[in-house]
Amino acid sequence: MATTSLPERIRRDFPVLQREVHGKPLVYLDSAASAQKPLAVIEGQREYLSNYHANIHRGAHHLAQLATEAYEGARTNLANHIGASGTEEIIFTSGSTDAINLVAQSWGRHNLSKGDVVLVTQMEHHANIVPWQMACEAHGARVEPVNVHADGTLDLEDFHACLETHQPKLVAMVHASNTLGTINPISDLCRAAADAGALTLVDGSQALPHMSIDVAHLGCDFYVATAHKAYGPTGIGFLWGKKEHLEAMPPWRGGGEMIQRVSFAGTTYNSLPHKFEAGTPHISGGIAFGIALDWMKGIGMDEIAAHEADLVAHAHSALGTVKGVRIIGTAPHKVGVVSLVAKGIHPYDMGTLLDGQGIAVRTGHHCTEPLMDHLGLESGTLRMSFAAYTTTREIDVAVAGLERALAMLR
Amino acid sequence: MATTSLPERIRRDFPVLQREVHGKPLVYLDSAASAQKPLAVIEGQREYLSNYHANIHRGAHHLAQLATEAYEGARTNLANHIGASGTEEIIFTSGSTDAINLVAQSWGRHNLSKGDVVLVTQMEHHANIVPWQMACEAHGARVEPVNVHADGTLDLEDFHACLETHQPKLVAMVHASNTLGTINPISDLCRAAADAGALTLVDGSQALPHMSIDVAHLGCDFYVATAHKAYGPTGIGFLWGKKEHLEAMPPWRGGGEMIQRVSFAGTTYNSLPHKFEAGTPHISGGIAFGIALDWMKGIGMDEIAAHEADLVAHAHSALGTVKGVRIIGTAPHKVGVVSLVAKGIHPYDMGTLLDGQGIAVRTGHHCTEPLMDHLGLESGTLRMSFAAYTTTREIDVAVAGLERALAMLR
Amino acid sequence: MASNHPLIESRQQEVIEDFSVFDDWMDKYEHLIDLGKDVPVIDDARKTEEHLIKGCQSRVWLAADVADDGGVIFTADSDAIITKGLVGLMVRVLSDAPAQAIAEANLHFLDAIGLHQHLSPTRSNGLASMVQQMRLYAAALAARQS
Amino acid sequence: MASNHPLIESRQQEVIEDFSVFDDWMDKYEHLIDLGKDVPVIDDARKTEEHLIKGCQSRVWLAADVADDGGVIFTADSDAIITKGLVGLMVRVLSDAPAQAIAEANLHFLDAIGLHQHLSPTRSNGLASMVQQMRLYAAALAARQS
Ligand SMILES: Cc1ncc(COP(=O)(O)O)c(C=O)c1O
Ligand SMILES: Cc1ncc(COP(=O)(O)O)c(C=O)c1O
Repeated sequence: MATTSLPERIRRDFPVLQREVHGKPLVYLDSAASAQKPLAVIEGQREYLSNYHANIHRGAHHLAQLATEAYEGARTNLANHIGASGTEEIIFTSGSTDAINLVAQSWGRHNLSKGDVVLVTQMEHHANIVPWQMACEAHGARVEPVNVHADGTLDLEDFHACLETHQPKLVAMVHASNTLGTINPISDLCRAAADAGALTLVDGSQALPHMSIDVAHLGCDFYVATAHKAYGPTGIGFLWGKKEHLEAMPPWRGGGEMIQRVSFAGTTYNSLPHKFEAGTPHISGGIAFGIALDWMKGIGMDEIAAHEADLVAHAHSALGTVKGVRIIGTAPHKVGVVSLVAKGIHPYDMGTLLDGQGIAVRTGHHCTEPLMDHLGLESGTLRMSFAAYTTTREIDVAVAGLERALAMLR
Repeated sequence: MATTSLPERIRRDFPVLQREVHGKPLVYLDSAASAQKPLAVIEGQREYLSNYHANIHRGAHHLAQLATEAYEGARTNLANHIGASGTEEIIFTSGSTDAINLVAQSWGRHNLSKGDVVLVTQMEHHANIVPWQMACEAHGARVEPVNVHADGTLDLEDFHACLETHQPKLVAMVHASNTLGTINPISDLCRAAADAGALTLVDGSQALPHMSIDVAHLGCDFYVATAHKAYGPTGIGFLWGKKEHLEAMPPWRGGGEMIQRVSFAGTTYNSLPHKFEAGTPHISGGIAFGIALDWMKGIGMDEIAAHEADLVAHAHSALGTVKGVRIIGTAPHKVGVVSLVAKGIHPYDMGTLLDGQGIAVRTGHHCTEPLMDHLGLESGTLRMSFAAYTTTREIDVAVAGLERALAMLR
Repeated sequence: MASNHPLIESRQQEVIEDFSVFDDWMDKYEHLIDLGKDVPVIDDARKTEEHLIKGCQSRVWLAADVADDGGVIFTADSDAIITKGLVGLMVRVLSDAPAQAIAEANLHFLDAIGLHQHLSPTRSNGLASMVQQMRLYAAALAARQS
Repeated sequence: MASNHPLIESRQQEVIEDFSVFDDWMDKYEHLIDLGKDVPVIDDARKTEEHLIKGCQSRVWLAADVADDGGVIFTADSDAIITKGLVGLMVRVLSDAPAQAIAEANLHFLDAIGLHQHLSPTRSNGLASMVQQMRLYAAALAARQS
């Protein structure tokens, strides 16, 4: 353990954290919506655009070689980071949403038919519900949700019952909930799903920034995440899939790069991962994503996870002293997410009054409306979310700010 | 007319143009594959990531407001740039390829059925062929190509004959060919297509960087382009569509942002443009795309077009003196693209030997294999492509380099 | 949008003056909260889907009626206090003015008091939607009157 | 990959020495073009799909046979001269070595002569594919021998 705290060591890497909002120092507690970017990522992207930008893969010239090496290097980096068996299992997408849609539409086409079930949980993000609803509607299948307990943990009994009752073709579930913070016991769930003959897709959007990930150990069939929540750029994410599944799936988007040969008589498709990567990719995004992974690795995922666990504990206890406030989501294992409501007060009002004090939080349903409905929170919650750069002092400032807000609103 | 040439005025805006490759000053003649980025774009993206990055639309806090304003400001900018009737007609996508797939899959679902025809031209990029092949295959429809003359112009007689014979549901055609440079007479073609009852989709990937575009004047139903060829970042592009069509089309990707209300009982979708924009968008890309449009506007599209016409004329005449070289694509109206072949010499060899001299060109089929087949150019061409920053001197250097390469290869 | 109706213009000047004493956002919000308390509240019976404004994170109901003197009377409510304050602010500026004047009003005061950022096309707060809805109501009433 | 078979190692040293005199890419390419002229050419009859290497912008055909002494004999051709030079370079280094040694060869010379960038996973040139195909042929031949 270093003697200086993690945020002390890294905060200067984040230019935005030096700024003020409404005349107050910015307190950024909205990292689950999108994390801020370290200089290495910002400068890496700039360096690319300033020095070796070119379209990749088919170019024979030097810049195209450099750009291709950097982009494909990021793929290798990512494959190693999540324990993929090879780079052909990594499909770059424009984010988690795009990745889930890819599976829902491509895998769904040959694997979902009338009466089939896709099992999800009640704590899924819309990105892991709506694509399945759309795919199921197209094929006469249906989506069924697994119950979530009032404390924000998954109802394991119901999970097993649902596997039994519905015999789902696929189980789509979140690794860590963006609203509750809950970390689900993914390897157990995947084992049970596999035993019941179902494939599994894990939405790792909130896990990638917070913990080390090993898809082999998790035992899932598909894993998706998005770079912008993990200190990387916007517009890029990935789908990891077991090679056998990806091989069997038809392409989803057509165009350049994903073909082997095009003619009006018939077109043949490229091998993995290119089959699923039509068109010019987000080259600078891929390269900067790789840099973000290096940045996280430089700190160590375990240290990040430990730091965030401390922050969550600190927030839980500080908020415990605020009258009328109730924390939503108190699972024993959480990522750096703390949702709360205050009796009789609209979360939007609290969020606005925190913003007036320079404190950025998110309010509303956090793209988890079914969860909010299930928990009876029709106005949603106020969510504070943390990252490696978040300090306990910031949480204290936010809690004090919240008390001031509540005083004004009561 | 300014007394200094356009490139003299702007080249210092492009950091990469100051670099060397293999010890020679870089001569970048691959702008049709991807244009280099001016400082304004690079710095604008950096400024965003350093100072006001946040996830957009649903955030109530200050950074989210700033980011939303900037991103939506880019949409307004783009709507104005291409003469859209409103911002709801602008759908941000990850590029042209993504945009064409959106139309092929979403519009195709309700509008293509057994026996229907989608008409394309023989000069289309794979991005404007393969998505239609895939959609047609799914619905029992078929893709038919319009003939292209040996000089690289579209066979207008065949175009009209095809409208008559095939009664296509939609005509998908390139505004300017990335391989031949040919600028198609889009407004005439759209009028004829409309008279024949067909919708039109125009692939403006190579037009956006080179000329002013007015979708109302063109008279098309859909228009797509990609930012990275127009001095903008990678990972972003757009679909413009007439509101009535976009309204009628079902969503394609499901997830956050594109919904109005999600529940397991049923989900309703958001209004335009959000209905088609699921998930966190490429925020920094959108903002930087807007800056790229401003940068082009600052120069003036007419000045860029005039400069490139000069470059093409210069290249045609300089190459005319090189023994054994044949220019592929000699349409009277061209964007800054010059393809060539040399008798008995593989384009890849020429490209490699140009690269050895620091000259970046592209060789191969340029994602237009059907065109290459049609023209009997099985090894493709060597393509030099120009942008606002390209100088006639660079073309001279490339032509001299080509002569040296040919001497070594013969 | 040419010059404003005198009533709307003078109300805007009043609001600008009121807000000019605040140099802190928290004070502005405090003032908005107070404004919310004075909103003429919409009848509970009218809190229906029809009167709900789309595009707000909180729920806002708004109705418009014509008084005997031809001025428009807005009534409103919201389940969020600051949103109610925002709607209260708009009601304060626009109520009682003739429909046509409301439809065409140049609401420069939002800029002056620093609330223009709340007009950005974000979907989190409903100020832009409120303003649009008030104009739509007014335009509809104006059309009916002419 | 431990130490190389002596034949492969000495050939690599030769190539490194040859290339060490060139400080310009154009000279390297000139040399590659010459190397292409010495490639033992594959029989026209074997220029089939089966012997075509995937992933090259130009077409490359490659075949591997075993000589009486057990060494592997590669024959090749390409419709592009520089690609033929690249394949010629590989043939020069690997031909005549035992199959197992080829399959396991550590081709450090590519780095030393600056061609490692041609090994990047781009699909424009086929060096990476050639190397892979030569290893696969060798591995298959080795398996057949044992
Ligand atoms: C004419 C044309 N259409 C479509 C595309 C595809 O654009 P993107 O790869 O950015 O999706 C390109 C560029 O490669 C092009 O030149
Ligand atoms: C759990 C979860 N899944 C999916 C997503 C969607 O990610 P993106 O919007 O980057 O596609 C998010 C973030 O919004 C998330 O938190």
